[in-house]
Amino acid sequence: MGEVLVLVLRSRRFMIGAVLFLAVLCFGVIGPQLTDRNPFQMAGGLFNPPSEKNILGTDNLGRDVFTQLMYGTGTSLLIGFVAGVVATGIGVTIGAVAGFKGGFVDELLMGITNVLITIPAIVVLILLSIAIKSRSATVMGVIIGITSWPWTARAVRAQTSSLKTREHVDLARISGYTTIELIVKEILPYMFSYIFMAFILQFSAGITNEATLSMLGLGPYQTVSLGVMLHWALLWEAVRTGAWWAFLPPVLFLAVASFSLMLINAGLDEVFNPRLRKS
Amino acid sequence: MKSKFARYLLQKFIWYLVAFFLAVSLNFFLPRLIPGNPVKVLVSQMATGGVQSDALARIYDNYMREFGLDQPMHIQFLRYFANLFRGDLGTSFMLYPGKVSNLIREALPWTVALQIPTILIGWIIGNVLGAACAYKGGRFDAIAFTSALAVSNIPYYCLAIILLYALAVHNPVFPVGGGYSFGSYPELSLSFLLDALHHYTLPFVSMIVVAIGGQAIGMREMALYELTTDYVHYSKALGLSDKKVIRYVFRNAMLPQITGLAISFGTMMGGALVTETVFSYPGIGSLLFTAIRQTDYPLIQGCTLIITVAVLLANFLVDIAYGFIDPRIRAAQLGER
Amino acid sequence: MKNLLEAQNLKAYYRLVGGTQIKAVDGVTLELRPNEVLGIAGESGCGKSTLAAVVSLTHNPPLNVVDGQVTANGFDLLTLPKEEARREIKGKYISVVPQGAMNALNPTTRIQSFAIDMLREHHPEMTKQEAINLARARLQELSLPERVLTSYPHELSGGMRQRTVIVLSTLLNPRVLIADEPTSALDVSSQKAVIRLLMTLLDEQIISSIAFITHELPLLRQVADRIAIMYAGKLVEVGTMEEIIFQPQHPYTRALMGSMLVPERQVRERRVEGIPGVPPDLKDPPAGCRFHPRCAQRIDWCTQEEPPSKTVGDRTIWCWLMH
Amino acid sequence: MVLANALNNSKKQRQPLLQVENLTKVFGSGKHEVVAVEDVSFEIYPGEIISLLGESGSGKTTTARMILRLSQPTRGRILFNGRDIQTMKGIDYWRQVQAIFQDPFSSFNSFYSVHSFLSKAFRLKGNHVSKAQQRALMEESMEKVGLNAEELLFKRPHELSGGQRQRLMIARALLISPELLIADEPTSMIDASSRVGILNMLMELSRDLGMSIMFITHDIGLAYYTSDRLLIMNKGRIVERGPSVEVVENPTNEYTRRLLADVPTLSKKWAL
Repeated sequence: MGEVLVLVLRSRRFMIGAVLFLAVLCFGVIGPQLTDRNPFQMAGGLFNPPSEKNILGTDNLGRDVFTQLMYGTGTSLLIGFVAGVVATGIGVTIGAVAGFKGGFVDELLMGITNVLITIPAIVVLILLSIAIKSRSATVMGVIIGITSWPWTARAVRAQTSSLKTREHVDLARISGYTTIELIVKEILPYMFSYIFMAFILQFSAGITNEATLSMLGLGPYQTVSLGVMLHWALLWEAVRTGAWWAFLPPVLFLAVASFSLMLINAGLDEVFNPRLRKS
Repeated sequence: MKSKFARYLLQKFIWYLVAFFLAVSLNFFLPRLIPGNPVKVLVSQMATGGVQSDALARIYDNYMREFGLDQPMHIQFLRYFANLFRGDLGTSFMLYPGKVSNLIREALPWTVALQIPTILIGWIIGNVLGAACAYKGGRFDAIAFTSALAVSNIPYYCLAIILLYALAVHNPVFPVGGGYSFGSYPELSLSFLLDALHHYTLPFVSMIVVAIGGQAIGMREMALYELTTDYVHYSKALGLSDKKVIRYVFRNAMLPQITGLAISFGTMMGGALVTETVFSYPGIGSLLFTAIRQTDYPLIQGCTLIITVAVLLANFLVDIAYGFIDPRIRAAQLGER
Repeated sequence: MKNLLEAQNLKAYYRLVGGTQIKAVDGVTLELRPNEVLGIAGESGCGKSTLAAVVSLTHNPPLNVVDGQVTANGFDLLTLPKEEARREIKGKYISVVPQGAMNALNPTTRIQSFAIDMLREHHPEMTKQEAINLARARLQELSLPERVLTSYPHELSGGMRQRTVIVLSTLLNPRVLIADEPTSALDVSSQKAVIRLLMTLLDEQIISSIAFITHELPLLRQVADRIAIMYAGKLVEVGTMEEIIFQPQHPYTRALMGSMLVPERQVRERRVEGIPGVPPDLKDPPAGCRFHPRCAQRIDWCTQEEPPSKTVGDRTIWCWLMH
Repeated sequence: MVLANALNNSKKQRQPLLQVENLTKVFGSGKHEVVAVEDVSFEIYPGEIISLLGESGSGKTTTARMILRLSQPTRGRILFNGRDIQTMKGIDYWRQVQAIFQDPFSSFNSFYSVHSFLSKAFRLKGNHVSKAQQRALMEESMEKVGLNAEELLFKRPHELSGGQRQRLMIARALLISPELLIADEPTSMIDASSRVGILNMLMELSRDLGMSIMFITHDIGLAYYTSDRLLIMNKGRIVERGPSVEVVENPTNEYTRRLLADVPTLSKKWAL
């Protein structure tokens, strides 16, 4: 494990990604604790450009953009995180059970998974969001999570069904291990790196999915997120009126948050799949 | 062999039919989870908009009939299906009594014209770039791969917003939005086409850059894998030139990428819809955006349905193409092995 | 007649991350003579496959040749420019049957399109039809079914795929064929068919000599004219098949022969013994004779200095007991 | 080999340890149906070493997996000491029937040390073995297979050679000391020089502990060297059976004859 850590820390992609992500994380989590401003409070005129009073100006209702950005980043990260946990959790569970059990259980679970893969997730997301009226950030994270697990499930299933033929699994079975023990102790450890990477990807996808939904007007209720900020900017024509401070910061933070997670993932991939590392 | 392939086709067809049925069911049931009577909610909204009360009553009756909310659920569902096959997607709330199918028919060509070329061209360029990364390695790979990672993971609309601001608002090189200039009318004339193309450029560029990045990453990984396979070593050992070997590698790495093409249709959709709204492009995305803002359920459902159908159709076609192209896949799918 | 292929004091090391080296082949001098099957045998990790890779110019980093010479057909192979080696040597003078030839064929093309590519690469003037005709004639000559040409690799059985690879490798009548464990994944009946094919290629003079790398000495008893035994990156004994199989002299060769399990009376009537211990770590091989830690007959010299070679007739031995 | 003869003579009077009756295994269904094992019957007597010999795809591994209860027979039954094994509790059965697998690399979970690999065996003993006793037993069994416990007990699998791993597998079996050991190609991935040592060790264990061993192998040399009796399997059926010497020296079945003719030996050279 130590060697792996050294390799990970040596990866430039991973380190840059980690530093960027930590910066965004601090901004969104610690930032709101340090300010006494409220993201919904009037703090100046409409679409005021950046000034000393409002570092990033104000939005269409005169609210402070910088404060919104801090709160919004926090909310977006929370939604992404919840979505990542939910999607990875469901995906790993379904994939591991299908791959391990095989036979009818496998065919049933994979049938469902494959159908869900072909139906575009955004459609289900839109329909679900419409159906669930008051969506808190956490609920949104869950909604996003339960629509994005199928790819993880499919990959975990493939790996499980190949790992389960390894002889140490048979050996554990004839040592009296139960099915759950076999999956948890003999199979999942081999997928740990993969599962972690899948989580990172789902985390990133969760952030961008939130933004997509929010921009369409299906964002979290009574909270500000990066997507919600962009929705307002879109609705009130911030771009066309040239109020760059109202849309560039959330765009930038959205991009940096998802890109940094991607870098982390690419760095881990180099370490765990050394085939990709060219000698 | 022939009949086996036919069976494969049939199998796939049935498979997609099931997916379609499921999607339609989701489309039907999910909005019905909303507590209360949506028609009542809607009509009360219209009331605050100042519509006459006897007109409201008529509208209310019409919707109750159309939705069949007085009927039991399974009858509603059957009726929904029956209407669907007649091409009747119901009546829009916000543009009453406009038919949803007509609204979609107007918007669809714009979306198709924007998305199909983006996906296909992005796919081709992305694959070439990805293969080049894998083969060349070194500095070229490091730079190209990292850039691809960067662009492919910012959502489409982020780039769209930046481009819109930079090239339409700040430096007005391109129009700020719409599918064509205000005042002109869709027709088959050169001036209109040029005008449409002018409006087309920014949305197209903002999407294709991201599409290229995504495909390049997938292709690079596949090609790197292929480069380490036994047949590459063997071919080289027998003195085949790099040019020939690369052709094998590229071809084989390309095959899984066809699935990548199918995936793009589904995953691109969300981002592409928002891109349309950023540019006020008169496609399905903008229509959906407005529909959601107006809580126009029939229209929302119409949009989500057409998106689903489009994605399923694209996936189906790709699946068939794949079965034709790769003998390994065909063999595996036919259970020959 | 001149030797077809010669390795002189060849050293090939794997360079690992961090700078350590695995001395996989460490000073091997060996020649392949015309019209012979040379068996190269030893246990896993002894360097036999590395040797095969280097002399067939199929080695890739992190494996590097650090010293020595390989000569063939008047060329110094290790200094020959890559492009020239590709045109003049590979597939044409030296050809290979790879280890695990099961996956050696491009899974998505028919066999004939590879045959065409291979032939036209070396004979650009040849038309596709001529190439196919040539390949078909060769299959007939070797009594293999013609349908192979229009098949995809996955449509052939393991044994047939292996024989197909051998036919493709020898389409250009190379003088030297280097076969690295060509039968290790096959059932015994397929193995025999592969051996029969190789012998036919020799009889028909399609190829002149084979270097046959394997860990199975009973198999070399069937096919080899001479056998070279490797241990821990070095040769320990080279001689004719009869000498090595029936009168092995090096303690390692003797122990190895003694541990062979064949279905014959003598195996059941005595207790067969293995060799205690394990082969050395080639990152840091032992001083002196590399076999000394496991050798029952070692003398003081063995632990200190490398044994020089001693040649009597066709047999060469690297062992202090012979001096 | 006196022992083998003695065994053969006394077989008639002794109860078989394991009886396999009309065992059949079918994979898939409909058109994709594959009969991997078809109507296989045989028995193993206490203290006996037999080999189930066949080429890849002959059904030998499937048979072994059914005996180990890693796979359900489609038809037929397996009796252990006269009892249908399906009616026994898994733990009770596996305490008496154990296995050594082919691949010394994939037999080890690379996340756990040698110590935790061996301690798994104690599950089958119930929970009455104290930690200190466990440790002592592990050391003892490692010593028996020629491994240094001091040095190896807390190593990870990737620090061990293939031969060491296979010896550990035997040490594990010793801890359980089953009445029947199924050895599925136990040496096929091990070099010749270590192979014989491991086989000799297994044969000694059988002799000293009265443990029956069934080798599952494609290696006729191995089967001939180790076994009292051979069962030759081809395409899911047992085509020939009998004492090793008889089968190898006077094969009666056409398939066995061809198989023996195709195996390279030292004394005869093939006519090609």
